[in-house]
Amino acid sequence: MTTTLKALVAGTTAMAATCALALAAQAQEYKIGITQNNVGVDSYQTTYEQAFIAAAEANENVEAVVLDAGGDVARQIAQIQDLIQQQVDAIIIWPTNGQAVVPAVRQAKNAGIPVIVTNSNIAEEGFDFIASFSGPNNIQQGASSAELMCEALDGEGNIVQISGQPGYTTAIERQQGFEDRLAEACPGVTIMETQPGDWNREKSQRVMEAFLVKYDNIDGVYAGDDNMGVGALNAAKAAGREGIAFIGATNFSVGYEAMERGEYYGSIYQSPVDDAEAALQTAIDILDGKDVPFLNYFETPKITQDNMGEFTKPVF
Amino acid sequence: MTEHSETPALRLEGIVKTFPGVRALDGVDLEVRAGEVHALLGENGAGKSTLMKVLAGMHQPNEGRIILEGREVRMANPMDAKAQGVVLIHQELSLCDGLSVAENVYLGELPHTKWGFVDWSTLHARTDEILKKLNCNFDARTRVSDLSIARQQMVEIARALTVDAKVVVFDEPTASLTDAEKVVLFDVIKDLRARGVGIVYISHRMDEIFSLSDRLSVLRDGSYRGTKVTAETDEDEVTRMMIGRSLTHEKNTDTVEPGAVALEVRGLSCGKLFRDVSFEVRRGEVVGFYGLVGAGRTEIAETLFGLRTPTAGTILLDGEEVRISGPLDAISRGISLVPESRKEQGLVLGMSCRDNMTLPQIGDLTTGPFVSNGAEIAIYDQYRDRLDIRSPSWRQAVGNLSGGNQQKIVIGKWLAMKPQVLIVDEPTRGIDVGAKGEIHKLIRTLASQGYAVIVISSEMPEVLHVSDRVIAMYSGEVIRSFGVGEVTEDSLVQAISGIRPDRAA
Amino acid sequence: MATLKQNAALRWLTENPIWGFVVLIFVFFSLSNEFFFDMNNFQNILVQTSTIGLIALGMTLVMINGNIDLSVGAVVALAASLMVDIQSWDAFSGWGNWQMLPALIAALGVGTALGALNGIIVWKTGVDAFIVTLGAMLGVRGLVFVYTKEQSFFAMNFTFSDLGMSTVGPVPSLAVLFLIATVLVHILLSRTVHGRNTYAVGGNREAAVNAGIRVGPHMVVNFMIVGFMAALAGVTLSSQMGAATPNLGRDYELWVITAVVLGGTKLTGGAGSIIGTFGGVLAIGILRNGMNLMQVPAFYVLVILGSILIAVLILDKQLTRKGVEALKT
Amino acid sequence: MASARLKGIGSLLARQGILIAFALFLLGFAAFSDSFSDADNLMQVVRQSAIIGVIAIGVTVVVISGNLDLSVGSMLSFATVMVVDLHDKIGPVPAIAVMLVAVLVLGCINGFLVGVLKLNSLIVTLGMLSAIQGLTLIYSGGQNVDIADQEATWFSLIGRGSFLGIALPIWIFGTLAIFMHVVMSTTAFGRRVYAVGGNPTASVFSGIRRTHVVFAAYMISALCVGIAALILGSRVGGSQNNVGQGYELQVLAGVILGGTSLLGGSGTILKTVIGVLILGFIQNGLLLLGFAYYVQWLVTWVVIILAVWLDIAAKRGRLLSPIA
Repeated sequence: MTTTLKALVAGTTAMAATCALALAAQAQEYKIGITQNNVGVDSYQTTYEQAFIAAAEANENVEAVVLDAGGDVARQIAQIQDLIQQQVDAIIIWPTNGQAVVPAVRQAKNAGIPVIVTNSNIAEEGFDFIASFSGPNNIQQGASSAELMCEALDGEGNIVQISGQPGYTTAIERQQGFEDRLAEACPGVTIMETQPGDWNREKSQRVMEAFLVKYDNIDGVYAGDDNMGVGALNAAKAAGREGIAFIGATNFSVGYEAMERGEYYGSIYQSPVDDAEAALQTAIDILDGKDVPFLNYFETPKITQDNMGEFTKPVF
Repeated sequence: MTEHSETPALRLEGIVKTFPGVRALDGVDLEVRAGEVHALLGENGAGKSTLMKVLAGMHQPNEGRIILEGREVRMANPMDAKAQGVVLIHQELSLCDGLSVAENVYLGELPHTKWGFVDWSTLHARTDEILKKLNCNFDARTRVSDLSIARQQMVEIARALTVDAKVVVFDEPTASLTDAEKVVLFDVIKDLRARGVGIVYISHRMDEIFSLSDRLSVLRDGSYRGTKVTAETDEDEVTRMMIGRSLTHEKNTDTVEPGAVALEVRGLSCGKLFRDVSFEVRRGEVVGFYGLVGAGRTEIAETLFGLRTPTAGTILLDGEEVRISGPLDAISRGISLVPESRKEQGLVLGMSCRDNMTLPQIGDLTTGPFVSNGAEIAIYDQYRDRLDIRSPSWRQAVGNLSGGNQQKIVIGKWLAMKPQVLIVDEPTRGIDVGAKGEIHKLIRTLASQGYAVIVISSEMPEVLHVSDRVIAMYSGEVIRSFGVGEVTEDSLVQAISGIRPDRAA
Repeated sequence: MATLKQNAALRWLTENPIWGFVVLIFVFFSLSNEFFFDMNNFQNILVQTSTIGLIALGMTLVMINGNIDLSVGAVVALAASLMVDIQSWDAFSGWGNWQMLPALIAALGVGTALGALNGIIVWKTGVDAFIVTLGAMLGVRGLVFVYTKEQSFFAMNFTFSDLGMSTVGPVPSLAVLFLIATVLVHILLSRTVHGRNTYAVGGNREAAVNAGIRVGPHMVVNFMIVGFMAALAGVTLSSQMGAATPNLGRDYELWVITAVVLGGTKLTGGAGSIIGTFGGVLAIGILRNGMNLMQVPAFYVLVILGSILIAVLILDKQLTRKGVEALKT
Repeated sequence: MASARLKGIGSLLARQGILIAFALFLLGFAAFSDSFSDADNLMQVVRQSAIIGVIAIGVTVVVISGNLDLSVGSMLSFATVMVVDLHDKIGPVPAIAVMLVAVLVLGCINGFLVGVLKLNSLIVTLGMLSAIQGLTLIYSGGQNVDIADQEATWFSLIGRGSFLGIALPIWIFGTLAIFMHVVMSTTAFGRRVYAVGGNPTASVFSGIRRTHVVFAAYMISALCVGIAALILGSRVGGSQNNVGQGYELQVLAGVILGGTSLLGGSGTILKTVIGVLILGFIQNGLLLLGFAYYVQWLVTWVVIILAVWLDIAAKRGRLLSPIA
C-alpha cells in the first residue's frame, strides 16, 4: 500500500512540478515537441531522452515538450495530435512504426508545423510531409554488419540471425540491410535461420540456446543490437561453444566490454547522445530557416576489437 | 365441491423419471381438475419437485404420459410448458436483480415491436394490471433489487398470471411471506380457482393445506400413495400416508434439570437486523428459536459466532463477558454453528467428506508440519458411525452425497469440535424423516450430556419436539419466551406474527 | 417532489460514480492546463478514445453476460491488416475508391466470425470465457503474424487515411462514429429485447433458461458484437494511420476491461450500462490526454493509471457496503 | 460390466488427457526432429521453463485460493532490475535480501487489496501490473542494469551453474515444486487454501481466516517471483525494464493447461509443472521443426481449449455443455 501511495504522491508532485515548469517557460522562443518510441524499454532510448532534455535545457531559446508513446502506434498518433493542439513550433517524432504515423505527420504539416523524424525513418510515402530526417541509417548499419560478418568469417560459413521486435522499423531495416548486403558481398555465407529476440537479452539467450541445439555448425551470429548479441554470447558460453563470431549493432556497454574480453567480434557504434542532439539541432535549424539536408544521417561507424580504442565506452 | 367439466385440467399417468443411480419418480399418477386446488404432499425427497419439473418441461420423463385437457402433450422446455398453459412458480426465487418488476414478470417473452424494441407501454400496463390483481403496492417499473424478499415472491407469482394458465403449480409459496401477504396470496389462488384454473399446491404446512385445498395427493419415495378429498381426511391420516407410520409431534417431555447458565445475551442489537435481544441458555438445555424467515434468528446466531459485529449489548459465556471477534475466536471459546445453508455456508462441495468434517480443527490435527491422516480418518469414522452417514468412502466429494448425508457431515463437523454451546440453524432442512428423528434424538442426547444447545427452526413441530424453551421472534425482536409447559401452537403462531401476549389477551 | 428528484440524481451518481470522477478530472485539467479546455482538444479526446471506446461498447455486453473477451486486441490487429492489405489487391484496382469496400467487409466479417467462434466454443464446450479468449488472444495474434508475415501494410490510397482524418461539419468523423455507436449500443442494451435479456442471462442464468431464453445463441450474438466492434476499431485505427502493423492492439484488452470496469460493469455479470462504460472510456481518455498536455513523465503515468483503477474499485466497494450490519465473510 | 470398464477407461483418458497430450507431443516432436529427443535439448527445455515454472507454482496457489495474479510479469521485471542493480552496489546477499523484501511488500499490497478489502483480483492485479511497470521504470530511470563482472560473482551460478550435471535452475524449480506440492497437499495451510478457493463463505463459517489465507497466497506468489528473478537476473547477468512483460499470460496458460480451475479449489502444483513443461516443449519442438515462432501461439490456442474442454467434459460426463 505504502509503495503505491508514495508513487502516487511522487506522481502528483511531478505533475505539479511539470505544470509549473510549463507555465514558467511561456516566454521562450521555440516550443519543440517530441514523441519518442518507447522510453525505458532499453537504455538507448532512455539515454536519448536524457540527452535530449539536457540539450534542450542547455539552449535557453528552446522549450521542450517530451512525450513517450510506450511503443503503441495509436498512442503516438494521439500524442502528435496533442502536440498540434498545443501549437508547438516543431514536432520531432521517433516513429513507433514508419508507415502508420504518416497520416498524423501529414496532419501536422497541414497545421503548418514542421516535422523532424528521428532515429528511425518513416516510409517513403511520408517524405513529402516531413522537413527532415535526422538519425542513423539503419539499412546502412545492417549492410555494415554484413561486411563485418564477411570479414570475420572470411567469406565462408553458416550463420544465424536474431532480429529485433517483429514489425518495428529499425528491426526490419537492419535485417533487410544485412541480408541484402550479405548476399551481395559474401554469397558464401549462409543464413540458416532467423528468429526474433524482441530487443530482449533473455529472449535472445533462449533463442540462441535453441539454435545451438539445432545446429552444430554455427560460425557466426548477427543480432539486431548488442543487447541481444550479448544474450546470444551468454548462451554460447554456457554451452561451451567457441569460435563463433558475434556481430551486433548499436554498441551497448555490455557489448563493448565483451569486445574488450575478446569474446565479441564487432558492432556498430551509435551514440544516443549524438542522435538526440542532432535531432534537436535539425529542428532548431529548420525553425531558424537554415538549409538542412533532407536525410540528415549522423555517423555510425563500425566498431571492432581492433579499433575500439578510438571510441569511448557507451554509457548505457 | 362443485362439479366441473368431465375432463380434468391435467392428468399425469405413470410418470417415471430416473437419474443416474436413482429412480426419482416411479410410476406417479396425478389428476388435477379445472377449478380445484390440489395439494401435493410428501416428505423432502419424495419426488414432488422432480414431478413438478417434469410437468414444467425442465425434465423429460423416461416413461408416462402428460395429458392436458384430454390431449396428450410433451413439454419440451419451460417456455413450451408455459405456452401450453402450465406455469410453475418456483420455491427458490428466480429473478434477475438488475431488471425491473415488469421485465422479470415477462422475462423471456417481453412484448416487442417488429424491430425487437421492447414495447414499454404495453409491458408496464399489463404488469401493473397483474400487480393490481395481486394487491401489490409497488409498480411495474420498480427494480427488483429494491424489493423485500416477500415482495419478490409476489413478482414470482405475478409471472403465473401473464398467460392464460390452465394449471398453476405453487411450490412452497408461503415460505417467506408474512401473514398479511399470505392472505393476499390465498385470495389470488381462490380467484384463479374461480376462473377454472387447476392449481397444484405444494406445502409442508398442514394448516394451509387443510384450509385451502379441495383434494390432496401424497407421494412417498418417488411413488404415488393416493389421493384424498381434503374434507374427508385428517392430518393424522395424511401423515401416515407420507411417512408410512404415525408420527407424534409431541412436545418434549424429558425433564432434564438444567445446569448453570452457559450463554447469556443482554440487550444485543445489530443495526436493523435485530434489536435488544436478551436470553440465556443453560447447560443441558435446548432453546428453540422460532419465527419467520427474516425475523432475525439466523443473524443472532451469526453474531454469536463472531460473523457480525453487534451494535449494542453484551454476550456472556459462563458468566464472563466476552467480545467475539470472529469465527475462530468463537470456536476457541467453544461455540459451534451449524449454518442455515449447507451448500453455501456449510460445505466445500468439491472437497472430500473427511476433509470437510475436519476443516475447523485441521490446524490441531498435525504431526509435525503435516496433517495426520490417521487422526483425520479416526474423527471421520467416529462421526460417520454415530450419525450413520452413508458415503462410499471418506474420499467421496461431498457434492456427490444426498442432502441428508451432506447435512450430517456438517453436523458431524461441529460435534467433532466438542462445543460448549452448539447452535444449529435449520438442522433438518432437506433431510428425510428417518434422519430427522435421529438428529432430533441427537440434539436431546447432546443436551443431556451437558451441552447448551440453540435450535433455530421454521418447523413448529421440530421446535416443539426438541426444545425445553421456545423463544419467538418477530421482525428482529424477541416477542415472547415460552417454557415447555406453557407453549401452545396458537400462542406460538400469534407470537411470530408480532402479537404480544398482553395485546393478544 | 424536489427531494425525490434530488434523490434520483444522487442515486444516479452512486450508480455511476465514474461520472463524478470524470467531472473531477475535467475540472482539474481545465484549471491546471491552458490547452485542455478547448473544443479541438475535446474532439481529440473523442477521436483518441474511440478505438478503446468502440471495443468497450461491445465488451460491456459480453461482460454483463458474465463473460469476458481477451482476444479483442488481436482482432484489432487482424482487422486492421485485412483492411489495409485487401484494398490494395490487384483484383480491386479498377474499383477506384470502392476498393475499400471489399476490404471493409472482409475486416468486419472476420472480426464478427472470430467473435462467433469464441462464442460457440464458450457455448458448446462450457469452458470459461476467460480461458477460451485467453487462448484466442494468443492464437489470433498468431493468425495476424501468419497473415502479415510480420510485415506492416501501408495504404497506397490516401483517400483511406483522409477518411480517418475527415470531419463531419466541425467534428471529426471518427468522433461522430464513436458517438453514434455509443447511442446505438445504448439503445440496444436498454430498449431491445436482446439487450434486456443480456442482463437476465448475466444476472440469473438459470432464471433466463427457465424463461426460455436461449442462453447459448444469445451469448454468441454478444461475442459477435464485440468481435464486430473490435474489428471496427481496427478499421478506424488503421484509417488514422493509413497503415496496419502486426503489433497493433497489444494490451488493448486490458484497457478496454479497465474502462468497462471503471464504468461500473460487474465482472460477475448482470449489471452495467453503456452510460457507465462511456464514462469509463472518457476517464481514461481525459487522464491520458491531460497528463500528456501536462507532460507527466511516462513512468508516472503507468503508476497513476494503475492506482486510479484500484482506487475506483475501492470507492465502488465503499459505496455498496452494507455498513456495520454486514456479514464478515 | 465391459461397458462400465470401457467408460472407466474413457474417463481416465479424459481425466489424464493432459498427460496423454504431453506424451503425444513428446513422441511427435521426437519423431520429426532429430535434435529434439537429445538429452541436452530436453534438459534445456526444462531449464528454460524454470523461470515461468517457478512463478507458475506461486500463481497456482493464488488460483487455487480462487483468485488471479496478473501482476507477476511486471513484478518479475521489478525484482530482476532491482537485484541486478543492487548486486554491484551493495553485494549479492544484501541485494537478494532487499529485493525479496521489496517483492514481498508488493505481495502484501496485492494480498491486502484482494484478501482484506476483498476487491476483484483480476482488476486489482491488472492495476498492479501497470503500477509496478511504472515503479520499475522509476526505480531504474529507464536504464538497463548490468552486473559488471559476471565471472567473479557466485550470483552468476544461480542461473548458469549446475550440480550433479543438472542445471541449478532445474534444481531450484524441482525443489520448489516438490516443496510446495507437499505444502499444498499435506499441511493444514494447504487444506485451508483449497477450502477458501472451493467455498470462501463455508471456509469462514468453518473458522478459517480467509483474509489470512488469501494474503498468504499472494505472499507466496510474490516470493516465487522473487526466486524467479534470481534465476533470470543471474542467467542474463543484467536486466531490461520490460524483461517480464507478457510472463503473466504464459504463466497463466501453464496453470490452466495443468488443469487448475480458475474458479478455485482444485488443481495441484505438479500438474502445473506439467502444464508449464508442455508449453516449453511446444515452443522448443516447433522451433526445432523449423516453424516460425508465432505458430506456437496457434498451437497453444488449440491445446489450451482442448485440454480444458476434455477436463470439463470428464467431470460433467458429457462432451458438450448442456446449455441450450
